[in-house]
Amino acid sequence: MPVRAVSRGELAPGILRGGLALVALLTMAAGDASNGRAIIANRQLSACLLCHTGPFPDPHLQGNLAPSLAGAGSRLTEAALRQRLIAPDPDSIMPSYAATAGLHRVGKQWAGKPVLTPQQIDDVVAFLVTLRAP
Amino acid sequence: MKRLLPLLLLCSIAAGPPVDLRSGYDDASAETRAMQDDDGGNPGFLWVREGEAQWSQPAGPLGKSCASCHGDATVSMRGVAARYPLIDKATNRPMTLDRRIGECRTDRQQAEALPPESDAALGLAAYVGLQSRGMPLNVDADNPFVAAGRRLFETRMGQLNLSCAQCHDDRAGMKLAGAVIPQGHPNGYPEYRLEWQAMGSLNRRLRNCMVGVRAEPFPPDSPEMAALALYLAVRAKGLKVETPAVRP
Amino acid sequence: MVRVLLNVPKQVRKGEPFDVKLLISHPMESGQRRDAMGLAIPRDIVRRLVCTFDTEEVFGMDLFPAIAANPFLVFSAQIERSGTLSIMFTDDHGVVQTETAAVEAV
Amino acid sequence: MTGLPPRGACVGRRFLLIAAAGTLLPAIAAASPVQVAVLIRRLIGDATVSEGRVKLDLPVLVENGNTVAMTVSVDAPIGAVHSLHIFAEANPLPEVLHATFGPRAGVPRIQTRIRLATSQTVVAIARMRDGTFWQDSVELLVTLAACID
Repeated sequence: MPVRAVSRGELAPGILRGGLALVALLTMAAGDASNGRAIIANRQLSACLLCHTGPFPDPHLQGNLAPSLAGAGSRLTEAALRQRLIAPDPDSIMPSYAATAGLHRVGKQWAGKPVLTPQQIDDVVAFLVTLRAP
Repeated sequence: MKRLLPLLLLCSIAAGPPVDLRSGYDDASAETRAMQDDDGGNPGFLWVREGEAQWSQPAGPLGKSCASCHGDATVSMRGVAARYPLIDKATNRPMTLDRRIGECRTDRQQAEALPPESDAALGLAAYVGLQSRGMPLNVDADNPFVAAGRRLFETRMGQLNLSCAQCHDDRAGMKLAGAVIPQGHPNGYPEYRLEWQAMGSLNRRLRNCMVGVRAEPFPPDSPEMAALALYLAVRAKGLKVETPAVRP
Repeated sequence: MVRVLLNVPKQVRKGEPFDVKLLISHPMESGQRRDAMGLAIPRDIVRRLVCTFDTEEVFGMDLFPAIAANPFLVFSAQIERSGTLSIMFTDDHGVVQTETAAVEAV
Repeated sequence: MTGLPPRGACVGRRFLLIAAAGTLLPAIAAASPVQVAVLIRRLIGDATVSEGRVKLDLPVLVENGNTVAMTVSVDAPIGAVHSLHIFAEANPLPEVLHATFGPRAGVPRIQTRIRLATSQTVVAIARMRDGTFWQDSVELLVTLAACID
């Protein structure tokens, strides 16, 4: 899993609020949280906000098919968040963001490609852990 | 399964086809419903009038028009759209109304095929569909293609790995990107979509959904499209034909 | 050929306002869109619409790309005698089209 | 007739917007309230605009920005209104329509359908034959933006 230094400036504001969050981030694979936020906010790229709500602009354009992303970092560990992106519960509507196999009739344009790259998944996870319950 | 049961009850997910049928009309905004309700303001009637003109327009070497065989559409086509798709006697396969009109054109009139989604094709389908407006969909469900269509409807597909059923059976009424998910009934086609700023067929709509989940769409005249259209019509049995419907 | 649905009452009362309802089949291509290849789709809109009753002006409108595809318009007219109501419009190609309806005033 | 073929990012519904990521439109500059203010100034010259008399009816929550039902009416007797002017502050081009009422016009009221690129304020100005100007505006939320602009 790619690990790289994260500068203070790259961290989303909430991340330094609690020492715990900082420790958690430093001890685990670090993605780029601000890029993770941008990936989620980019509907065309990640499609997250079609199903999830969360602390993002335009709440009226967000879906309610899945739990809110707000507070995700408090409800789930970093490992559990990563698991949901890579190997979600097969009974849920959540697609795997890493899978390239086990899918049916994937369009030519998308065949053999995951929804997000491993680095992008790291970035999204790095951002999600910063979403703490108030 | 035991472990899942409480969850299923809690979320009322995987509910199967809707019992309480809601037309897309019921989920549209008041403004969109008003647009459909007024024939003078429903843009679908631009295509209906095109179809009406086509109906008596001779085509092909025989110089035959639709009217040459079928006479007055307001009489002969009454109720027809409510019975389609049906199982074609010659091929023993599901036949959609769009395809039947296309076949009439190429086989009976021996005229040049109408391109799919052309104004002429949509117009004829809209004009024929209008003759069943207000009549309940009543498609013959006694054939194996219905089950085949249902399987397709419930098959997850595409890079986003979603089935039609996951949204339109299990989550109808919830919001996808801020828009209400309708139950997904075929009772208004061809219909005018604000999204398209034009009239379009059920084929076009299904293709949109499939491309949306990043899947390879079934070809327009494929057995899969026909089976899916058949299942959708059976699933919507009793809903009134609204052609030309207006939808967001 | 652009199709027009013009809806006016066949018979109206003298001096009493009535609605003129109009649907025009037109893409109203805004000139702001690009096609799948990334090329700009040229602007193609109905620019100007004029309604006259015989020779008298009833209503005129300049349209911009912000008018929705297949333009819909309702406005009001009033007449003192029977005559012909006509709608004339011009698009970006300079094509002029006229649609008429006879209205009887009683 | 306008049975347009599917086009780029405008082909489908929400999901397709994702699918079409590769062919998305570049961001197009929007107009601004300032631009609209300039256009209105050009229209009214040295006159002032008062709130009232003209009524702009638009849904506050718009289902699809491609086609938004709009009614504009003026509380005035027949013959008293010279023209109506509509502006959309955040469309790429802020002008929506200019309508003039001739001698045979009836009640000062028009109904049409417009495109709104995004959530924004729409302004209606009525010019009366007595030289006064009146305005109304509606701030609305667009659920699904028009892909035209």
